[in-house]
Amino acid sequence: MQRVGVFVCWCGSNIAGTVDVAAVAEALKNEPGVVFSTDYQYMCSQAGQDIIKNAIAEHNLTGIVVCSCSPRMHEATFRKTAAAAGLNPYMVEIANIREQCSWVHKDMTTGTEKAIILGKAAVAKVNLNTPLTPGESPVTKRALVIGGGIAGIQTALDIADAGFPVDIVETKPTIGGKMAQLDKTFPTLDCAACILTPKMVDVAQNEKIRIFSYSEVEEVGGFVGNFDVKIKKKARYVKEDICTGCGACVDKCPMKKNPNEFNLGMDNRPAIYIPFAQAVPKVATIDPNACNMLKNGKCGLCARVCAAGAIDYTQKDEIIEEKYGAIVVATGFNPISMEKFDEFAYNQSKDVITSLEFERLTNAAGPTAGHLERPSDGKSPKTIVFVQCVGSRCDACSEKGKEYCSKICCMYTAKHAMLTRDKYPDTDVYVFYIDVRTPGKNFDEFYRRAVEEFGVKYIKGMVGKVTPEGDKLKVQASDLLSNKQLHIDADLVVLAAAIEPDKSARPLATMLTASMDTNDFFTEAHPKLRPVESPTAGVFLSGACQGPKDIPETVSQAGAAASKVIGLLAKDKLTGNPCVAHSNELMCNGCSSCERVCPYGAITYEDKEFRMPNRTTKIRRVASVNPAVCQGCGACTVACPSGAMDLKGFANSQIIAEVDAICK
Amino acid sequence: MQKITRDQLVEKAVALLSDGTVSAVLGWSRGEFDYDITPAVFKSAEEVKENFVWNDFCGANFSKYLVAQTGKVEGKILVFLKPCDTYSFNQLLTEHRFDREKVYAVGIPCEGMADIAKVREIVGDGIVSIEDDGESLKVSTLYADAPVLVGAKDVMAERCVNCKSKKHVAFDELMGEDGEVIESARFDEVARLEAMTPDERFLFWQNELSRCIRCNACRDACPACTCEKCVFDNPDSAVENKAPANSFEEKMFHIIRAFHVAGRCTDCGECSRVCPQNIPLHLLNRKFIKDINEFYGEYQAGAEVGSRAPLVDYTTEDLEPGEVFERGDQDA
Amino acid sequence: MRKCSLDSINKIFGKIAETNKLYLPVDGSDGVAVYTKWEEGKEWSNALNTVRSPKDFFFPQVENLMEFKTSGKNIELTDIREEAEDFVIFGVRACDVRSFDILDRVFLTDPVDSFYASRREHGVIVSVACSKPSETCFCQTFDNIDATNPLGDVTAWKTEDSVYFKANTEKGEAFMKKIESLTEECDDTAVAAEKDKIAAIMKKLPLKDLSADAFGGGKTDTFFNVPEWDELSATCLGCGTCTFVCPTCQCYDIKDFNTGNGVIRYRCWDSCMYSEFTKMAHGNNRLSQKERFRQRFMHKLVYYPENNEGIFGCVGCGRCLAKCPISMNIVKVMKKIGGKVNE
Amino acid sequence: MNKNFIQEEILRSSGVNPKKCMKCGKCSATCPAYDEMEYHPHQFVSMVENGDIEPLMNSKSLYRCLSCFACIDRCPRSVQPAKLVEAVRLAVVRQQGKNHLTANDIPELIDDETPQQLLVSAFRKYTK
Amino acid sequence: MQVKEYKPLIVAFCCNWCSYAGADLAGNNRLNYPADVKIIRVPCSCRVNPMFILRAFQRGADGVIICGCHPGDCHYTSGNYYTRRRMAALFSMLDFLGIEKERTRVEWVSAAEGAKFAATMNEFAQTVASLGENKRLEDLRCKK
Repeated sequence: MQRVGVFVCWCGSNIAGTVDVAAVAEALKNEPGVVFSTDYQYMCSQAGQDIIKNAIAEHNLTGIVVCSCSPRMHEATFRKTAAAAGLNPYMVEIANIREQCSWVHKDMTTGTEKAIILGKAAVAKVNLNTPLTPGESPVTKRALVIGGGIAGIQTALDIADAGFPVDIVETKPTIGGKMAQLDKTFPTLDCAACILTPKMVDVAQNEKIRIFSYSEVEEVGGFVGNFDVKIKKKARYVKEDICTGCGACVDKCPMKKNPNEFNLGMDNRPAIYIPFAQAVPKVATIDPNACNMLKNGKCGLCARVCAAGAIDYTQKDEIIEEKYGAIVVATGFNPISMEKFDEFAYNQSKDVITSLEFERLTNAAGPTAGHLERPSDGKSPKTIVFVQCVGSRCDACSEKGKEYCSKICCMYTAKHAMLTRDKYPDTDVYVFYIDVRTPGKNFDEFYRRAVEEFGVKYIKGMVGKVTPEGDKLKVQASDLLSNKQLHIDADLVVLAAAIEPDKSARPLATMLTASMDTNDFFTEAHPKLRPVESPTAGVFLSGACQGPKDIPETVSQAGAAASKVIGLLAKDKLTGNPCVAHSNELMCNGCSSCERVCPYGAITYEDKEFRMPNRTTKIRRVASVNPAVCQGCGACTVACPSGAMDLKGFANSQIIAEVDAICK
Repeated sequence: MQKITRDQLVEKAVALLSDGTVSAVLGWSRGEFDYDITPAVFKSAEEVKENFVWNDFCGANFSKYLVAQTGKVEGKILVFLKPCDTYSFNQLLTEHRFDREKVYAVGIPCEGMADIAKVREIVGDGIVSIEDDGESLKVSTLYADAPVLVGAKDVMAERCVNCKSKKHVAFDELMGEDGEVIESARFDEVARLEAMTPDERFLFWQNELSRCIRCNACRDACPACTCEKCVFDNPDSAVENKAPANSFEEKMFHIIRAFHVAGRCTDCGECSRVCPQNIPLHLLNRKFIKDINEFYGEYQAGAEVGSRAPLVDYTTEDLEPGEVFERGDQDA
Repeated sequence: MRKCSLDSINKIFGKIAETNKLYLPVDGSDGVAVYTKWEEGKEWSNALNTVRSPKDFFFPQVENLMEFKTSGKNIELTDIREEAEDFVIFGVRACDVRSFDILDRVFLTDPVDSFYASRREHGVIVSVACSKPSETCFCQTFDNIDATNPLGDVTAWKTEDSVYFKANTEKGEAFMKKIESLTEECDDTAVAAEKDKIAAIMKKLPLKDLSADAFGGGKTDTFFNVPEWDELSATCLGCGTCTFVCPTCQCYDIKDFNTGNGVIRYRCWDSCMYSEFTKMAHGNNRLSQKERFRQRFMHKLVYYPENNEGIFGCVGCGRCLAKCPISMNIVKVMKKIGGKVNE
Repeated sequence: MNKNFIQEEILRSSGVNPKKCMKCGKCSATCPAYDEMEYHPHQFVSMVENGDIEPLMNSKSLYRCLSCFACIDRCPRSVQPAKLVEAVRLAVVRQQGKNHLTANDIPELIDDETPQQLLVSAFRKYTK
Repeated sequence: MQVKEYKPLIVAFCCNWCSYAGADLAGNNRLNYPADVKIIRVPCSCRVNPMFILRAFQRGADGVIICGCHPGDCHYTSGNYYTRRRMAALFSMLDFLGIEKERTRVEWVSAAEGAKFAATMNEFAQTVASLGENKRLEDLRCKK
């Protein structure tokens, strides 16, 4: 029989407000096995934990039940507390009387009744708990970073700095990501290229870092410390190690009219191309959909002009298999499609553009060499309307936009408006805003400068519709503060499009078995306390794949993710989750049902000799579980007809005890 | 009713025993009457010659015995398998329940077995002898002056009337001709129950299952129930009991048992044959088979060795548990 | 001796049912006779016997013994015994009547099983002679079972058109009193004729020559280690059918059921064929199916007579012959190891 | 009639939750009848939310809304201002006790300023 | 005498990764659902053995709901696919025995779907309440 201690947490008034905690503690005193029961304001506080530790020593407890918040919140905390007091951490059970009780029920009687039942269920379970010891597995000391934007670059550099090898996988021909497309960065207005490209060079030159550009992750197997990853290196038809990036092929290529992705299709590039001057690796890539040689076997001009002989039309996709100890996801973001926003006439007029397009239009390396020209006729716009929150902050059921605030638009719009007024003072610049959100160091000052020093006209209100008429864009908008409807003849309309996670994130999440929210942003293991870890062990998050972020935030998160990876790779061995399946060999039939449902291949069979009646023996085939590979889902336990397979920590008997306690 | 004769089988068994191919024979042994046949392990040609029997009451499926007997017998064991038995044989091999190398399987044709209860219904009690003249059974009783002739088809067991296959899916040697898989009407009764209202179905099963005495004959005869330790015998399983204490336990036993063999049951019908209380237990298994066929595509357990049972398999497009009933509603 | 016409038998049932619960074999939906509580519309089955024996009424498969509740260190016991009501079991065959004698020797000797005793006290057994015994019948093998003249509180004979009654005990007399107005006094000519008719059939039964003489008390060593047990038990499935349909099997297990609001202590039939039978702290004492199989037959044929003045623990009802999934049964065992058939 | 009661009735009959409004003004920006209206669509939303309903009911511009539903289509928060306008109109009608209309009643109600749309929707509503 | 209002007892098995987190989120957002819904945490919906479901009914539950990650989102990649097959088969069998099909349900609730969790529980509780007490899979011994 266990000696169980029960600790009921008030969580201030979070629990105590709707649950009579003293009554819960009192009621649970009479449960079988319970020898001690108490309540306290904050069990998770040091003082609360001390109460638990003292009770364990004083009452010689063999198991504890904490009635508190969700186990997803503080189970780990209380397990540590128990361990510190010499109790096996798996002798702790949590009754979730906050999220699943006090917070959802308003009435004290109801809340208290339910809390008592949940407490009884936890006591019933802990009575059947057994001490568990985690198994150990080795760690492959190499990290994989998926995505080569600023997030991936920074993470890789930081990990490499600590001495661990890192591979970066980037789908584009070059690393650099969105930041490489930007002109200036807020709030300091330094040139994006000037601060990013040196980092890209660092990556290229770092001996610990390998870049797999133009590559994708194909398959992920294994588990924390021991991931097996297949990376597909797409054929670029140029030998990466030989190409010098001289650009002769790019100049000579006759197939020049292909939309230039780097400039968002606002100009063209040849079939063989280097995305931009500072690309890393600075290697040409042939677009197989545009190259006449690859499509029709005619041309071959680039091969002829290549002094290094780097062109290889026969190149094939290559699969690279590598083992990693940790994986960092840095797949970044994209602006959402403006297709559905008919009211802004994005599809009707070339002069309605997104902010990222505006960024390229003002970039010295962009399609207009940095001159602000209207895409339609190349004229200088005299009146520019910026529209904020296009597709951000929409209703949850909106088909057009996203529910969240995209976070970076307020600041880049202020930047665009300010820079326009700075370079072209005779331009009228209107910014329609709902709220201006500037929580960041020097952010609000930046926005105020745009208004006060640069004379940007900020109007509280929204654009209702944009109608192209002649060479003008008729903008109809509301000015809420003066309670007027405005009609502006604009030359250029710039839409601050919401941002969304890259489309590659969802399939990747499936491969990684990492969870995502409904917007396809990766979920953190804990929104506050573990913001750079995914709930899947060994998978870390860096940058906008986790949520909208600006550059400083991305870089700091990248560093944080790197430090978590370093912490993991620095270990020689990992202790696993001890809540794994195990087979009772005496009952096992060896029927293979469990093996067939195991997603991890954790179950193998062996022939074992068993003693039978009357000093005879029999050899039978029985299952055995590899605890390092088993993740503890329990699929096998139900597949097993004899009940030989059970799950530690969630045993049949434990769950049944909970059912019984709840259904009393 | 049977096309192959006892003498042919005895000859085969004696030959295989004599040339050392096998050291034991799993066969049917003569009883007190013509119908009470006991499965037996024959160790010598003499025993076979004396006691081996083959007639219309040799229904027992020997596959399950191989699990225990292959471990006990030195050398190979000869087993005679009717077509339906071969499915169980394969299913047990799929589940690695016996060593194929230790078995010499002889497939024998089967024209369907008789059900003594059906015979009794026609001729009454006091059966002293039954002779098979091919088309009909000649039954003598204590109370009739002359033997009564009953048509073989009229007394055929339900599972044989709805025979799913005359084809042997496993054997080392085949005696007689092999048959074909049959399009049987075996799901008709399930469909009839499905068409009832839930209340009617509840009453139907309440009436049937209330007769259960938990003798475990269904489980112990079932070739899919070969667990080293059945959950219903395991005091730690929380469902163990030696008697159905009430109607809940009656239902639970049969639901769990059917669920445990779902996707593995070959529909051999042993459960219903052995039930002393005549509960149509095979209907529960057939319900699972019918559902699985409809939800996930046709699947016959034991048709081949190594196939993946539907409940340990999946596709990403499977129907949702809730859709099971939408489908049913459309049917109705 | 009194009689009534077969047509008016339902009136007699109605009369008894006024004051007592009356159980008798009635054909079920599947055509098989089951002891059923009589009510208007239920007809007495013509079947020879039921699958489940009338033992169930005195020793039910599941029986709650008591309830208890614990709170902290306190335990609170509740006696949940229901005082048995008076009831009548009608239509019991000679073999099954004998089974009560066998059960009585177990349950009514010290310490008396008060649950069983109470039911025995309240139950009236009306036996009926077997006009049409089956080929599986072998009650003649055992002394003092007379299918022509069964025991019980009242004996009945059913002929083509009438039912005859004779009281054997005080309870029987009371029963006769109750139905007096519906029956008429008669002599025993018809009954004697019926007895002769049955006796003639009994002589034709295929198992008429089966003898139990080789068995009995003191024969443990003779039979315990005979090699035939291996062969006989080789294909035993280990199910409990034989024990559960047997009118004399009396083993039970006592179990606790935690309802969540207390514990119900109940007993339920157990079977010596089960692997968990009489499992003890050290494990099971009969590990192989052969041992379990042997136990059952040794108990019926040797152990029981040894402790009960030579009375065998089998009544020859033939239920196990009919119901064993592999048709292995006590007759086959007796013939195999008992040596010769009685000449 | 009690102010809160009217507010509740309007919210219930329109099914609109004005609390969802983030006060961006896109409804007013998109409204073709904006200049005709005394109270603009975004004001409708905020005034109903504040229980400030009498001025709306008394406003002549109540019938200037064309029920074109542009505001409903464009609102990023799915607030549906036009449904509120419709609900306020209904509240006015209710207060006047006029809850039934036959086709014969219509001609005399028509004046040049009444939008067609209103007539159609009124007819649909009061002839059930 | 006042008649005690009938409140169905509902056992909800929630997978640790999605649905349990969804339930937590419902709590975070203070979304109400009946207190008669009691949650049991399991690592994955595929941990739910049919025996647990029957056990709950035996012990007095009126409805049992199993919540897991959406198909394709299982933390263990395929656990919920097995759940889907097992429960489809089991529920169909319960229905075959005449047990009200509305008493059992499988619902996919992600960690982000706190609102769906609460709505599902409200709706399920209502459905089960409208069926009344579980009579067809009850164990009278447990109903005192």
